[in-house]
Amino acid sequence: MSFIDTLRSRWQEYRRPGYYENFDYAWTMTIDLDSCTGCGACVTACQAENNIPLVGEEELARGREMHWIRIERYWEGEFPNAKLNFIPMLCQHCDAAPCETVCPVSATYHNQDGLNAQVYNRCVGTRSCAVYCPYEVRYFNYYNHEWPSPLDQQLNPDVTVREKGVMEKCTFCIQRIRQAKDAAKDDGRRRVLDGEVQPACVQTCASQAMVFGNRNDSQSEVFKSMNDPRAYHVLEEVNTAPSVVYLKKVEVNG
Amino acid sequence: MSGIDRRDFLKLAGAGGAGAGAGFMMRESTKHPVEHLVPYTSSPEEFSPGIATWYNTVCSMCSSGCGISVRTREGRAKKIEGNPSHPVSQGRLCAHGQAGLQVLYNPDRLTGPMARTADNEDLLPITWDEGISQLATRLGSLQASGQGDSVCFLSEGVDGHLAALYERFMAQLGSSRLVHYDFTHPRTLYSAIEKLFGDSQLPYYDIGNADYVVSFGADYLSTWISPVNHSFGFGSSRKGVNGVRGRFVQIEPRMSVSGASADDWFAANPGTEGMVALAIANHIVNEGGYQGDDRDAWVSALAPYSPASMSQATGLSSSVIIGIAESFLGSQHSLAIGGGSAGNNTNGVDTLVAVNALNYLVGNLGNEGGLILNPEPVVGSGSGTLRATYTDMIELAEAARDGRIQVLILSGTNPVFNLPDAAEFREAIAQIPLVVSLSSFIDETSSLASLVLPSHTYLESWGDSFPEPGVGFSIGSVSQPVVSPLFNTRATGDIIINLAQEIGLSAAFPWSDMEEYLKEGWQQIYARGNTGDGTEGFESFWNDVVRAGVWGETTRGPSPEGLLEGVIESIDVAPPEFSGSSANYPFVFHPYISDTLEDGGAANLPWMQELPDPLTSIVYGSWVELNPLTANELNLEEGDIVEVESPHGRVTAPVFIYPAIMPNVIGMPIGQGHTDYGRYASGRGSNPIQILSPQLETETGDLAWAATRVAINPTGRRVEIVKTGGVSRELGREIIQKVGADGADADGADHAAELSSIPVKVVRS
Amino acid sequence: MANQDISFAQINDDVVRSLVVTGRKYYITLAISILVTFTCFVGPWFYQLRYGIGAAGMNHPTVWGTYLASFIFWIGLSHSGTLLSAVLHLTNSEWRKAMYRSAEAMTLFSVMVAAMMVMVHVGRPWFVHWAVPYPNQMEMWPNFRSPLMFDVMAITTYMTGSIIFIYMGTIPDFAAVRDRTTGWRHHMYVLLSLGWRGTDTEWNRLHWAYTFLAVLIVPLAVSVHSIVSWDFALSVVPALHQTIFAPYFVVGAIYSGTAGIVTVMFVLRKYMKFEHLITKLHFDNLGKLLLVMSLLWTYINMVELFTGWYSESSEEYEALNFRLFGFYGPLYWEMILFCALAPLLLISKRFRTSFVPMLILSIVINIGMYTERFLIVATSLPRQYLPDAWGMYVPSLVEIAIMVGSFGMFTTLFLVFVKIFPSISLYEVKETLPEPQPKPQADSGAP
Amino acid sequence: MATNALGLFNAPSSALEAAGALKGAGFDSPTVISPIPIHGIDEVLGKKKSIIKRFTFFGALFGGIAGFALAAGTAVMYIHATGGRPIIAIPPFLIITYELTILCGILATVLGFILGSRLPAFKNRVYVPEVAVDKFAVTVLCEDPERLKRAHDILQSSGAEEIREVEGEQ
Repeated sequence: MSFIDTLRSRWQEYRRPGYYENFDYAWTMTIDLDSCTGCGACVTACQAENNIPLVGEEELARGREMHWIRIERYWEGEFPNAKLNFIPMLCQHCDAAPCETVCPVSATYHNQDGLNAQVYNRCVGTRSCAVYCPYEVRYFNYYNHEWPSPLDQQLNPDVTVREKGVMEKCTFCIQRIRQAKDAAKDDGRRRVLDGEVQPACVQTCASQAMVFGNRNDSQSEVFKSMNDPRAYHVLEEVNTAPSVVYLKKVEVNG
Repeated sequence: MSGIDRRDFLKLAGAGGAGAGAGFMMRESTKHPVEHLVPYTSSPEEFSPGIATWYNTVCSMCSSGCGISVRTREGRAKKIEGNPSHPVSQGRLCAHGQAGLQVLYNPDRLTGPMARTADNEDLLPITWDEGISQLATRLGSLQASGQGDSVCFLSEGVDGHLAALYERFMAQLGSSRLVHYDFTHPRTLYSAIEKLFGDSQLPYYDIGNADYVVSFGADYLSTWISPVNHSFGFGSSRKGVNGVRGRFVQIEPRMSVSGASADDWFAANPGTEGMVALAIANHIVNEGGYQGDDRDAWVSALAPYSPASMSQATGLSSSVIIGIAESFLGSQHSLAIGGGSAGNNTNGVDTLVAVNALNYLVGNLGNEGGLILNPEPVVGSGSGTLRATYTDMIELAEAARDGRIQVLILSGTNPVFNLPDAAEFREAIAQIPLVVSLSSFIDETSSLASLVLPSHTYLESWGDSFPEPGVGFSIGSVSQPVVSPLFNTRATGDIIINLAQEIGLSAAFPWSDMEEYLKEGWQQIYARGNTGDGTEGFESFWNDVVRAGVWGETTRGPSPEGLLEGVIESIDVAPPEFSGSSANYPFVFHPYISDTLEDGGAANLPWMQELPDPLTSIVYGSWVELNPLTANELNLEEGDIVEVESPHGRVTAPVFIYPAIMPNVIGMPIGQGHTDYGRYASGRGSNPIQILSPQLETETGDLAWAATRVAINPTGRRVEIVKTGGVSRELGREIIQKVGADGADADGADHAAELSSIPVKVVRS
Repeated sequence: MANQDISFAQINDDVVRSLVVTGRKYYITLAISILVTFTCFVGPWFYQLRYGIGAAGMNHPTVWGTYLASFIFWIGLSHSGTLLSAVLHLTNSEWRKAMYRSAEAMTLFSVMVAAMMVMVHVGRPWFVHWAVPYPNQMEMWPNFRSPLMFDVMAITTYMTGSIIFIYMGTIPDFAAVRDRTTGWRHHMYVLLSLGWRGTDTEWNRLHWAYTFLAVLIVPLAVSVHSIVSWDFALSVVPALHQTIFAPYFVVGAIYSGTAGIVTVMFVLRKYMKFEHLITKLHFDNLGKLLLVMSLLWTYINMVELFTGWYSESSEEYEALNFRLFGFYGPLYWEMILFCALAPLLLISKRFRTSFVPMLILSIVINIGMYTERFLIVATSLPRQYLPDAWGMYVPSLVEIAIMVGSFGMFTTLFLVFVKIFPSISLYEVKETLPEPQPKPQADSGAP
Repeated sequence: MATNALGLFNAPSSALEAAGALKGAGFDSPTVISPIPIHGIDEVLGKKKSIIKRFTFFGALFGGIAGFALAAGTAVMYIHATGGRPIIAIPPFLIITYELTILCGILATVLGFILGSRLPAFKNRVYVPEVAVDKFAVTVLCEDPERLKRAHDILQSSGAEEIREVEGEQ
């Protein structure tokens, strides 16, 4: 191949939108709003797994919540016909993530698993990704948080403890994905099996509202789940192509 | 900017100028707290660094007995997850179970035995030998002098071999005062089941296979009996286990987590849930839905409860009642459950009898998706009968006041917090000469102790659990220590065995420790024969059980033949009685178990304090829930501090406008208002239990904690409620999208195709 | 245009006096501004560095706050100086010549303060150099797809361009001052003047270079504030995601910058005794410019409101509703009063040519413009897509102090500037005077 | 070192006249030093070719290419996908290109100015401080006393207020 041809093919490759597509994995989560009870187990499971700091009452009063996954609640109607709907909101790992483009130092980017990765080390704390995120699922470390001894002994050694001035967010428990991949490699398998890896929230969800897996594998449970006719994306109009798919709530009348 | 040492100073002075100053400041700003990496010089054998070890054990955060797997790294517990092979939790866990790590690593844990040197002095550290001998001497002398009955052992509800050990210990001392007290214990449900079926255990409600569940006040997804198992069932049912998407109906005065997840939520007047159940039963029986032999008895017993006549008292229209009845009858696996506030009114037992009788009427006793009775307990007589009622506690308090109690041993339970002020329990305990606490934390009750012998947390000790209600067949699990003890504490079982031996009861307590005792106990289970395949000998069986975390038999419990004699005739739900006149106290007080803090036992766990309440998103505090209409009438807004006044006291808390509570009901979560119990719990919010009237459930004598009337007095002060949520209305943004069951959404668009994933069956009257 | 009857020598005298003769008032002012800088800016900033950005009032939905508002404000203020100077240079406006030097200085220092605001704003300022594209052993580069990177590039360019622009225009003046000073000042001006003599070649080169610079700087300045607006407009936040933001910001920038020039002109005129150089004409012209800018600004503001309201989308509607009638509603109406209504006074020529009212109006406009920047941040971010994540933002004491301190820093820089740079362009003012005519031969005998 | 004749004038028109006369008399490069730029000097001394515009143009051109190369090159060297955009995303890179075009244009202009006006001056050049105030000087290099005399005369006749002989380079 001549130099020009090489250049042209390279150019075409680099001009292709969605560069990360067609890799082995595209991790996806579906959340069935019909099954979610809003109990909050996922919130605490995430906090335990990912070393999410305790921010304390004063900080919460100032609106500095730190849960990577949170339950949003929306009321409908008034008493006696009031209805409450829950929706767990976590990083959507958008394929067209507004947060990724805005980071000047590339602290957040799309990795080859289709994850929206956050590199804590690289973050300078402009917080623009949090502004650009329409789902508001990015959380900032306003302080160096402390774990009063011996609470610090619980900290997960597989996950970094973030310092002040760093943005953080849901990683789909990338440390677990990593371990599963290593295990697969040790076993001589090319890919992680379906169901072999689950983020802490999915793992703990008692009502089985969440399914996690690789959507590039058409046999996976998540692939079936995301192709459910009830599937939709939150804030579809923003066109972020999220990797978190919600299944519509079923409303039974009569 | 602390700690400018000489070198820093010299550096600063030497370099001079603002530049160096700024550099110094910069370095100060970026520096991390000093950390020390202490390597193991000789690492324990069980683990290799960097590789996680998983231990299966039992969760003790509530009484449902979920099996858990604890991930440990380098000898530290890192994460708790459900044990997938355990039938109760099925690999899942609730927020509470997750937070068990913070019991283990709580900074407010007691680190060693302590005693008060003189009256009202501070607790000072002692050695275990001193502590044990001090207590043993006392107990020994009481036992020797035949005053064993003046020793009281007040414990949280435990089951399995630990409960048996307690019983043995107290029996040896010659005391009958072994009291298990739990605020959340579903005492009235036990009575109702006993009344209906003569079974002294909780039945298993098979929600997972049910396709129509009516819950009367039971917050089964969050706080009632076995939330993880129920949630698992809920999810399975919603996904259409039997080809039909499960439908859930909730009847309660204030929307709970389960109410929010239900398809239909109906607000019935507080205490009238039983009447609703009977009205449903009336419709089922009278409209030919029930054809049993005893139909005539039912017709006559239910005659006063026609849906039309009940709609006035219950606040539900007869069409709603009939609709529920039709659906209940028309569904293949319909299930009625009851509890929570419905079971804690003055008519609690009657209400639950009425509710559970519905299951009988549609013939789903012992069936899939129905009410399943549990087999005989494997160890002991089941925990239900041991638990103290409010009346028992009052009797205990009286005995203490009369000086009939010399020694009180506390373990885990916190009655000073969980009993109303009207019980005057704190004052009663103060009369007891020696109060010993075996708790891991200084809570309100333990703070009265003069001798503190702190026990291990459940993640450091041996034990076992035979979960109730379980899953309809015999299961048991062994809980093992997953980490070596953090502090100078001892397992409760070890303390008891040690004490007994010190007293001189070695003959009755021949074991060296709890583990040995447990193994001996499990010999009997091994002897039952259901040891599975491939186990050879007890040791192998034991190791398998410990490794798997669970043992089980597939034998079902007895299929109920029918109801006990005379039950049908006695079916009757009296109107609830509330303390206080409706003129002075216009509102019914509806305290409820907090979704995050349980009955207050989880208030010392920072994760639980920071977990937003599912329904209100409030963290770190108490609040009073008012219907928007009521708030409007009283001219109150969110954050206005009000005083809730009952005939027996008053508490203050800020107002939260809650859209789904009846206008004449005032809701308030239980859990906050600790005065002790560590840095995360103490001095936060207020405790609604304080102001409850000592209104009793008529049959069991337990506290009817939903039977108090209150008045609301504005104080004029306000605070900003600390919550994580903003505006909880969608404002037309279609964040949570829905699809109608009839294939049409609000716009009338056809969505029939979307329903193909979940078959929905709609029963219409 | 300066008074016509002053001589060239007088101008030199005036300017050299302004550099060399320093009164007590100056030192007091300088001391105060340095004190303000240290107590309000440096101190709180170090406190924030030590304990984290948490010292500011920002929170979960509102992760940007006063710092960013200050940043836009200072960038905006920087706009009129160099931009205006360049435009007026290209259009050969004579009245520019007495004021452009200080206007450009204002640009320069505003950009510097703005850059400081970025340092204050980010969570880990000690790593801010990662936004600079330099080869490193990690083989990492910044993300040029980021609007913030556009900012880095644009502001660096603008700062470089402004420094060069002001410096190049001052070289002849440095030379003039060089000849009149002694001691360290002389040495400094020798270096700064680069050996300028004023030969025909030098003048010719300067003229062309200066003109080309002006040509380059006009689009640069427009791009800078467009890019700053894209920090917001390229997001998907309702009420920020506006196509009109770039012209809106540019107009707002010129508007507040012009007002800033009026303020600076007044101060220079009064305290540097430049009454004969800075005259009513300047105020009149600046007033006209202000009026035009105010009308443009009001128009764009109304367009923004109208499109938001007309869109009938809940997102836009709620954000605007919050801006107009929410917690910060009063500030919005204050802004309308200060920036849209008050400047209508400028219709009157009498108003435009009275110094003190113009000073007051210019300050009022800049207060209004600061409010505008604050509102853009503080009322949009708390009202985004998910109502359950809505929040509230109130600046903390540290933020307010740093905002005040930034003014101290600007003043300090400016005070230092007027003692180093001839704050009036000597040669260009001379150019505006009637050309000296040859004296009659009889008088030329005397040496 | 060469000697220069330098005449001081108080009006630009006189200085221009003198410069014209000197040029007419065969002096190849009379220099006018003035406190302000003098209009019409090109007509007298001949139009000077400005090299600056080339600097500006090529600087800007270089900047444009370098800007795109920087953005695209670093993106290719350090590949990470963001926001579903291609690795080489044209619209944002055009902004970088634009900014660097201007930056390099400015820097090149400065370079052009420095080179074109022979600054900074390291050698001793002809200069009298009065020209920074209000005098206009015309100076010319005179290799020998005869030419010096001639220059002197021309300056005198053009109405110089003062004539000096100055050492230094032009």
